[in-house]
Amino acid sequence: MSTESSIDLNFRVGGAAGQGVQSVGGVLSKTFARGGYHIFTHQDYESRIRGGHSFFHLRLSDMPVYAAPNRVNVLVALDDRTIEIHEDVMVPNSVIICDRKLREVSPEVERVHDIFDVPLMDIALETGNKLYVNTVAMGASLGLIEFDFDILAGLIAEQFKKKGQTIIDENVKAARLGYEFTQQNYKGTCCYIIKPRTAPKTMILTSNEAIGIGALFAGCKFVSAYPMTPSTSIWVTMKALAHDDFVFVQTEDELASINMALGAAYGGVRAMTTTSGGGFALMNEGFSLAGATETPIVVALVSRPGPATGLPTRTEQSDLEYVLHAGHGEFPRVIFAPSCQEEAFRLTVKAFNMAEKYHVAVVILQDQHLADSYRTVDPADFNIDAIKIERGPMATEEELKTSKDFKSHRVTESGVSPRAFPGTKDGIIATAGDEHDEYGHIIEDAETRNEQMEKRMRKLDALMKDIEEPLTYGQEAADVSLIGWGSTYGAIKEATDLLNEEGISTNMMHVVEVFPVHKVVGEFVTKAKQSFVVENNYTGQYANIIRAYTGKLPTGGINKYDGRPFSPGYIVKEVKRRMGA
Amino acid sequence: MSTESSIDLNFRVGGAAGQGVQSVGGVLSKTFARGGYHIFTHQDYESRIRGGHSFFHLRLSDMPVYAAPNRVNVLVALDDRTIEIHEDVMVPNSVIICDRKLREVSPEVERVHDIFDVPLMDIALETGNKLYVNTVAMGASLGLIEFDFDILAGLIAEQFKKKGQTIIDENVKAARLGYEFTQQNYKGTCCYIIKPRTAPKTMILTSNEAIGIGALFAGCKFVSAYPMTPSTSIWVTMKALAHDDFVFVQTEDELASINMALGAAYGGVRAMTTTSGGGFALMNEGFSLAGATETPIVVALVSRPGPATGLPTRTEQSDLEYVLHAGHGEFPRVIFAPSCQEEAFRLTVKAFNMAEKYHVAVVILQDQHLADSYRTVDPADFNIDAIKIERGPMATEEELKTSKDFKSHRVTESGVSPRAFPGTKDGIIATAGDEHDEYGHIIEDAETRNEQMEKRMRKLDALMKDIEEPLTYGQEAADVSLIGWGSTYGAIKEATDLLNEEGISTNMMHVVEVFPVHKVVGEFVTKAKQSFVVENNYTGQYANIIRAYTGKLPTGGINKYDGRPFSPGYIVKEVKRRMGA
Amino acid sequence: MVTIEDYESRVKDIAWCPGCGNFPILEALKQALVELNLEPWQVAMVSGIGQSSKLPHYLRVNEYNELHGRILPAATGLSLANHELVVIGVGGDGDGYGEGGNHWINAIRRNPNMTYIVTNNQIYGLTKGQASPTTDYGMKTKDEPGGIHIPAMNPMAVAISLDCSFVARCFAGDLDFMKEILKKAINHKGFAFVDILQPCVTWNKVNTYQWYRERVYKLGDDYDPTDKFAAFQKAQEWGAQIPIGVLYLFKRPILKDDYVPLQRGTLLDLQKEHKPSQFKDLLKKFF
Amino acid sequence: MVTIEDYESRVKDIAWCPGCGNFPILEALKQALVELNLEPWQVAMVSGIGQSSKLPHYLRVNEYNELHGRILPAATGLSLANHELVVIGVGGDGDGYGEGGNHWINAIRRNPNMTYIVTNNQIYGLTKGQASPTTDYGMKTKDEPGGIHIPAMNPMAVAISLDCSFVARCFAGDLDFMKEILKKAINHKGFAFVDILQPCVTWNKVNTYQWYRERVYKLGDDYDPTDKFAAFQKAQEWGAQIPIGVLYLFKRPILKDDYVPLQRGTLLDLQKEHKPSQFKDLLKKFF
Ligand SMILES: Cc1ncc(C[n+]2csc(CCOP(=O)(O)OP(=O)(O)O)c2C)c(N)n1
Ligand SMILES: Cc1ncc(C[n+]2csc(CCOP(=O)(O)OP(=O)(O)O)c2C)c(N)n1
Ligand code: SF4
Ligand code: SF4
Ligand SMILES: [Mg+2]
Ligand SMILES: [Mg+2]
Repeated sequence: MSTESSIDLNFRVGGAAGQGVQSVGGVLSKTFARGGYHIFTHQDYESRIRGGHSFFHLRLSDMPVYAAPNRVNVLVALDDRTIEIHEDVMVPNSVIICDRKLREVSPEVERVHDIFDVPLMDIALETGNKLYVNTVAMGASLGLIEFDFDILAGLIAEQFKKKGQTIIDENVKAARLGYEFTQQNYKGTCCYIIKPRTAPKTMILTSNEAIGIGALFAGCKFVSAYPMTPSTSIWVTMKALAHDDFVFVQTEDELASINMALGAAYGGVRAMTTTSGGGFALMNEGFSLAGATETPIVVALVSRPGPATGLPTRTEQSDLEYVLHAGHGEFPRVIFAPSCQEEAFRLTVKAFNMAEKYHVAVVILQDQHLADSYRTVDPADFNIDAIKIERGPMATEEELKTSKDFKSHRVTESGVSPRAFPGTKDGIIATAGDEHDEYGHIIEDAETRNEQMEKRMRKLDALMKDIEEPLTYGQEAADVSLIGWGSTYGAIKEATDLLNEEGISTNMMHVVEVFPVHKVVGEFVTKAKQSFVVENNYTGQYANIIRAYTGKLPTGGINKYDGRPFSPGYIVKEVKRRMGA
Repeated sequence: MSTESSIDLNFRVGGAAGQGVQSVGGVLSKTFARGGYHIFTHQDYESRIRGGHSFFHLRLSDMPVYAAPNRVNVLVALDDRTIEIHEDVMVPNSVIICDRKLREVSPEVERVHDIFDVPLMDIALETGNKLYVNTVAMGASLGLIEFDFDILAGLIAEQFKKKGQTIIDENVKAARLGYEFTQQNYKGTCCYIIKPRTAPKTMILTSNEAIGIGALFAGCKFVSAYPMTPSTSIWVTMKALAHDDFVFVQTEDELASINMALGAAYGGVRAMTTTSGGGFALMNEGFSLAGATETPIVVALVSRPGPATGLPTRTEQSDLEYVLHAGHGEFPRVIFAPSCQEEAFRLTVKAFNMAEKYHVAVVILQDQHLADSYRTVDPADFNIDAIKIERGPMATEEELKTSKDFKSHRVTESGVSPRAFPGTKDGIIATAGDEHDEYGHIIEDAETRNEQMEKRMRKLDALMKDIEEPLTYGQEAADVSLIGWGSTYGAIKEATDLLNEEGISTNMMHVVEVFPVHKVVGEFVTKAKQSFVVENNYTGQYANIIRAYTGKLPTGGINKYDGRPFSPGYIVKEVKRRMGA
Repeated sequence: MVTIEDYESRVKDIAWCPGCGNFPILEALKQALVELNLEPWQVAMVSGIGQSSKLPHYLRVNEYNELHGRILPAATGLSLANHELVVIGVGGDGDGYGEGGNHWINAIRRNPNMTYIVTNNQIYGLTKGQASPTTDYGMKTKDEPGGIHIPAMNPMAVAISLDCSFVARCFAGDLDFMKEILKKAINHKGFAFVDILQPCVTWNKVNTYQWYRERVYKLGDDYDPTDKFAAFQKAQEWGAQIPIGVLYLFKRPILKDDYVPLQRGTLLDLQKEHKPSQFKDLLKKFF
Repeated sequence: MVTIEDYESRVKDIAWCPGCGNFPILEALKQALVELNLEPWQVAMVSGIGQSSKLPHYLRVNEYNELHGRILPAATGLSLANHELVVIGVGGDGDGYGEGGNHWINAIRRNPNMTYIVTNNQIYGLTKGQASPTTDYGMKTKDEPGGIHIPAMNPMAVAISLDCSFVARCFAGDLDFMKEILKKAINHKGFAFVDILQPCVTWNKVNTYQWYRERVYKLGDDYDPTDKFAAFQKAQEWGAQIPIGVLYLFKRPILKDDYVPLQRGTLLDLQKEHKPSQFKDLLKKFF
């Protein structure tokens, strides 16, 4: 975000898996959101249930924020490694909260940093349970900025509702003692007094949650999936919210996931499967079948770094070209890559409509970074009333009755054949993964093959008109043009602002409706003096796509493939390096 | 082939599946080959065991031939549909052989074509068995050009050796009666007298057979595969030739195929799997694992038209971009696409060497057209003595003994780590599909990730120097430049000759070592006045690759996706259309 | 009244070899559907890839022709999307016990309401005669002239060990019996698994019509298919004697009944009634 | 003499929860290998993805850490490439009976010479507590608070129905017994399948150490594991009484023995001796 904002505070909570890093971060986030502030969070965790090191980064601002910088004002150290790992991103006037009875602090750290010793454990034990350590930490953190304690108290009450009043009371007390301890004892320079403000109410959610909600509103009635980090929370969200309003099957493997969804979609219901790269690899054959049988389906692919199992809990944008070419043979598909929660919601709803209007597979390609990031959003951007359910052209009952058998694959100008569902009186609806005639029966001749192939591929032209222009931002004529897609939006936008502030005139184009490629993409590259494609991958996949599909050549790429997301600062630095600045 | 050749005869045998179309065509091919001629064949068949219509096209020439034109001099009709289906490609002075007692011939056909009635069935029954119909047809076909009958007799004797002398004698007699019947009764204009000539001996084989042989010579000791047309004949060939010299496992599915091969390769043996597009889709996750664990493996992917089951016995080049991007995450790979039998052999041997030198997966991408085509080849092109087995850098015993554990993924300049096999005394060889350190143990940190990622990707540069220049052919400065890859070589080469003869100056570039992309590819496009990429697919996949990887823009594409291969004439026509000629 | 003509397919060119055991299976299925008085539009078949997987093209029903080995996931999805459909899966032994093995054992466990017919010719027919998981030990195939050296799988025993709710075997050479078993299977509530011994006249020269005919015998009225151990023992018979009939019946919950929404109607109905506004309240949880 | 120190891994940070049932399994395996006097370099482990699939990283052996569910194909390939290796596969119940189910039933059929350990915690541990194929009917999980509505698979019964050559069950809470069973499994010629009841202290609050401890009992000396029907019956016990020990033993051909080339030495040896010229004659067939 730009420096115009007056408040830009970054909290980071570090600890071992199982220590409650996520719960401290999550509750603080919600507290700030209810207090009228904007937040953006980033979660970094390992592929294990206990131990190791994970952290929760929480950015707090009075302006909407879309990315996490790599700097920290308040570090909460729940384990021994937190300080050592994060001390080099502490900014001036920052503070490290830790319980010195639990953690040793080296003299060097002591010399450089403001260590604020909070007796987390003592307070926890005093209030009744050593497990309350986290609650004390929440209170202590909040006390540092003198935020309204009642909001936190209210949240704690909600959270422990099922556990009874005693537990609630003890937790509130633990938090309060932490809060008061800070107020009374903190003497350092990291003091911001941030009062709750009356701002329009915001929702706070992750992008995976946004996809889950989007799917429910879009009328997705069937999800078949196999657990795979970082995709699982999509259906976990859906089940938690609407267990009795759709059917979920946890399958034996991902081959089953996609084919079960295809069976359901053929049956006439909106179906989705969710997975990550490795699971998608197993779905490829079924993905190709969706193409051949023209079965509408949505695949939510939440990426992590590959190859193979790679870094299973981390982030990467390395499955884009894979999705574009996945499945043997050639058939149209649509790829959306959300840039933020609102877009994840919008694109998910649109995905179901596109799938059914054009009888294609639509992939929502997201990556762990965004999937797990909480952000505050304006509820107006989840405009339920505006949602249209578009199921595409349907055959009339009359047609079904008068035609002996139904032409599921009728050759039409748009390539889209009117649809009917099996079980409709008098309708015989057939399709096959073998090349088929209009009735869905297997053929061998070249003419019918060409007809069906061309019909299918024509849909790409037809659906092109539903593809929205990419977003452009910044000055018309700039020295540097940044191009991005998907989850990098926030970091690139903030980098664009920072570069402009530093006198390097910069603009950007960001693509979320990634494939088919909108013509504005090529035009933007043509107009740009120097264009850099910013991607969380090694090979520059979107740059490849630009060259292949527009014939235009971006100047270069800014790539990162260490499993961690871009920070705005990283992009700024890389642009400057390329500019020789 | 060019018109310089004095002999260019095209036979076509048509019939239902199970009628022996392939055996008639095959025996005739071998007869001509032994008689000193060059042949090229194309097989067209349906996905069924009995019935339907299939045909075997046999081109006979005194010059090497690499493609089948869509014209016929001698049509042998074994079923009712043959004439109706093929009559429009009969050239002047051609003949249709059929038994009028078995097939009705319409008056229109009669009016236009030279129908030569051969009492195939009567002769068969006379010699002892109605099954001999095919043998009679072989004889009759041969009689038409007065070819040396003894060669055919010899072949029959070889073929029926196991069945005993009576069967041999009866078959030879049936063939002879067919031969003599033609000589005595044929009065039409389709008479070429072709005498066997003493030419250097040639081998005759399909490209799938060439891959199978190549794998055996390369020392492939382990094949795990699942049957899938048109790939199955690779391992069927290997088993028939060397059953006791390697291990073959028919797996339960393709997931098992690739992972079993990976296990064997990790164990230190050269391993391969074979499949077609749909099976490869199922192998994608394992393919990615090969990338992560740097396990050398060869995948022979014999394509057929997709999507899904598509046209399972036909041809298409539609899996190229899929193979290029297959598997989640990013990792290097090599793609070879043979242009002919000799290249299939050479590239297969090279594939095993490349896989082991660079610890990558190498895909031999071939399509049904070439896979099933018999052609005569010069045995000198299968130069066994020249084959080098290159297994890449190996760890010394000393290293294993002195280091406690082995660095399977040691970071080196080339990216290739010296290799060791499990079971070597004192060696502990570990690897993981999770991101790992040099020892193959799971890591989570960014630095090691970057090191290993960069190490793996560096191998692409290292192996680039082993990639051979594409073949270029024709005049330096031409008006038209044709670009092709893989199985289309013969058709494009012949089209190039024909275009030049017709006064359209044409040259061509043909790529078999397809990925990584050789720098000559971009240079060729730059130099070309007008370049057309000729591909058996819809979307122009190699053209996409050229744009993405060289930034150069070919003028256009000549594409075909009806499941049938290019004929030279088709390419000529399409080029002329684009030239406004 | 439904007649056999109602089931007449528009596809006239049947791609099976003359004499193939799939013909009587097709016939038996048609007759079973007619006798159950089911309209073609009420029936939806899901098939895989292989010779028998072409079967649904040869009768007039709704059809989703899947990939090789993926019949059961799609059929399960379909049966949940519209549980009023009569869902029948059909595919080969290679398709079901080879490529699709994992779906088979897991579909049995889930118990969707459908019939699953495996046309077990003990061979890979369409791909020209390779061994399948049920190929008898020692059988010589084209590419294993020395004989297959891996013992055959026993699908009956495996299905019983998984507590499959309906396990039956028929023989393609006995049309009437097949028809009766198929009727029972279709009427069964839950996953009805029917393995049909199907002669492949082209590739399997051992397990011929005659071979089977000499061996199969019908389970008598005294046979109790609800006795698991008896069924398991019966399932071991393969050789001189091969039992046909319903080997095992086991009462267990049906998949659809586990789902609250499906108690209100079909999922397709629910889909048709869907209004985004119905979920409006759910956003509250994110404030 | 091999000692336990020889098996000390360079990996010190073990990513399991304190108290996880995987710790005693790791310990038992190490002890078994030491007692069998096997050198670390003679042993090769193949694991999948899941908590227990990290196990090979925590002892010092050769290791191929596969994808989720693909242990058995790779282990089979490895055991054929070098049949002198002691090949041990290890993975979770989700890995083996879920994602890898098809490989499991087919590996049993092939009978490669290896040990396959399933650490059966009746849950998906690493992905945070979803139901696995062995999750007990009715168990409440995080995302199914109403309880799992699909009956659990019975891996013992299935393996017996497939004539698995060695079928055993142990309990992670009984280290010595586990060690003894593992030694038998490793010594067994053929596919030795060992399902280990492994408490997951984080996600499975039903099948705890205590739950198992109250129920498991050792098969006595009078138990005859070669009696298939008795074994099948024994395999049904799950509830008040859970038998542990070797449930079933069946003599059947070992995969490797089917291969002519492997009678001459390991495939790796053959590989090392390979000379292209040895195949020269084979070109003759193409003239
Ligand atoms: C993924 C995949 N692998 C392989 C094939 C090739 N294939 C088609 S049918 C078939 C086996 C047929 O055997 P079976 O299922 O027993 O059916 P049958 O032809 O004997 O009726 C195979 C392997 C395929 N279509 N898809
Ligand atoms: C193809 C694929 N699908 C899903 C996953 C995600 N995943 C990792 S471990 C696991 C399940 C773990 O359960 P289990 O095998 O029982 O092992 P446990 O952790 O309980 O020991 C899953 C689903 C994956 N890695 N790969
Ligand atoms: S090959 Fe066998 S199964 Fe296939 S159609 Fe012919 S007889 Fe039937
Ligand atoms: S989650 Fe369960 S299985 Fe995984 S390490 Fe923890 S206790 Fe063990
Ligand atoms: Mg079969
Ligand atoms: Mg588990």
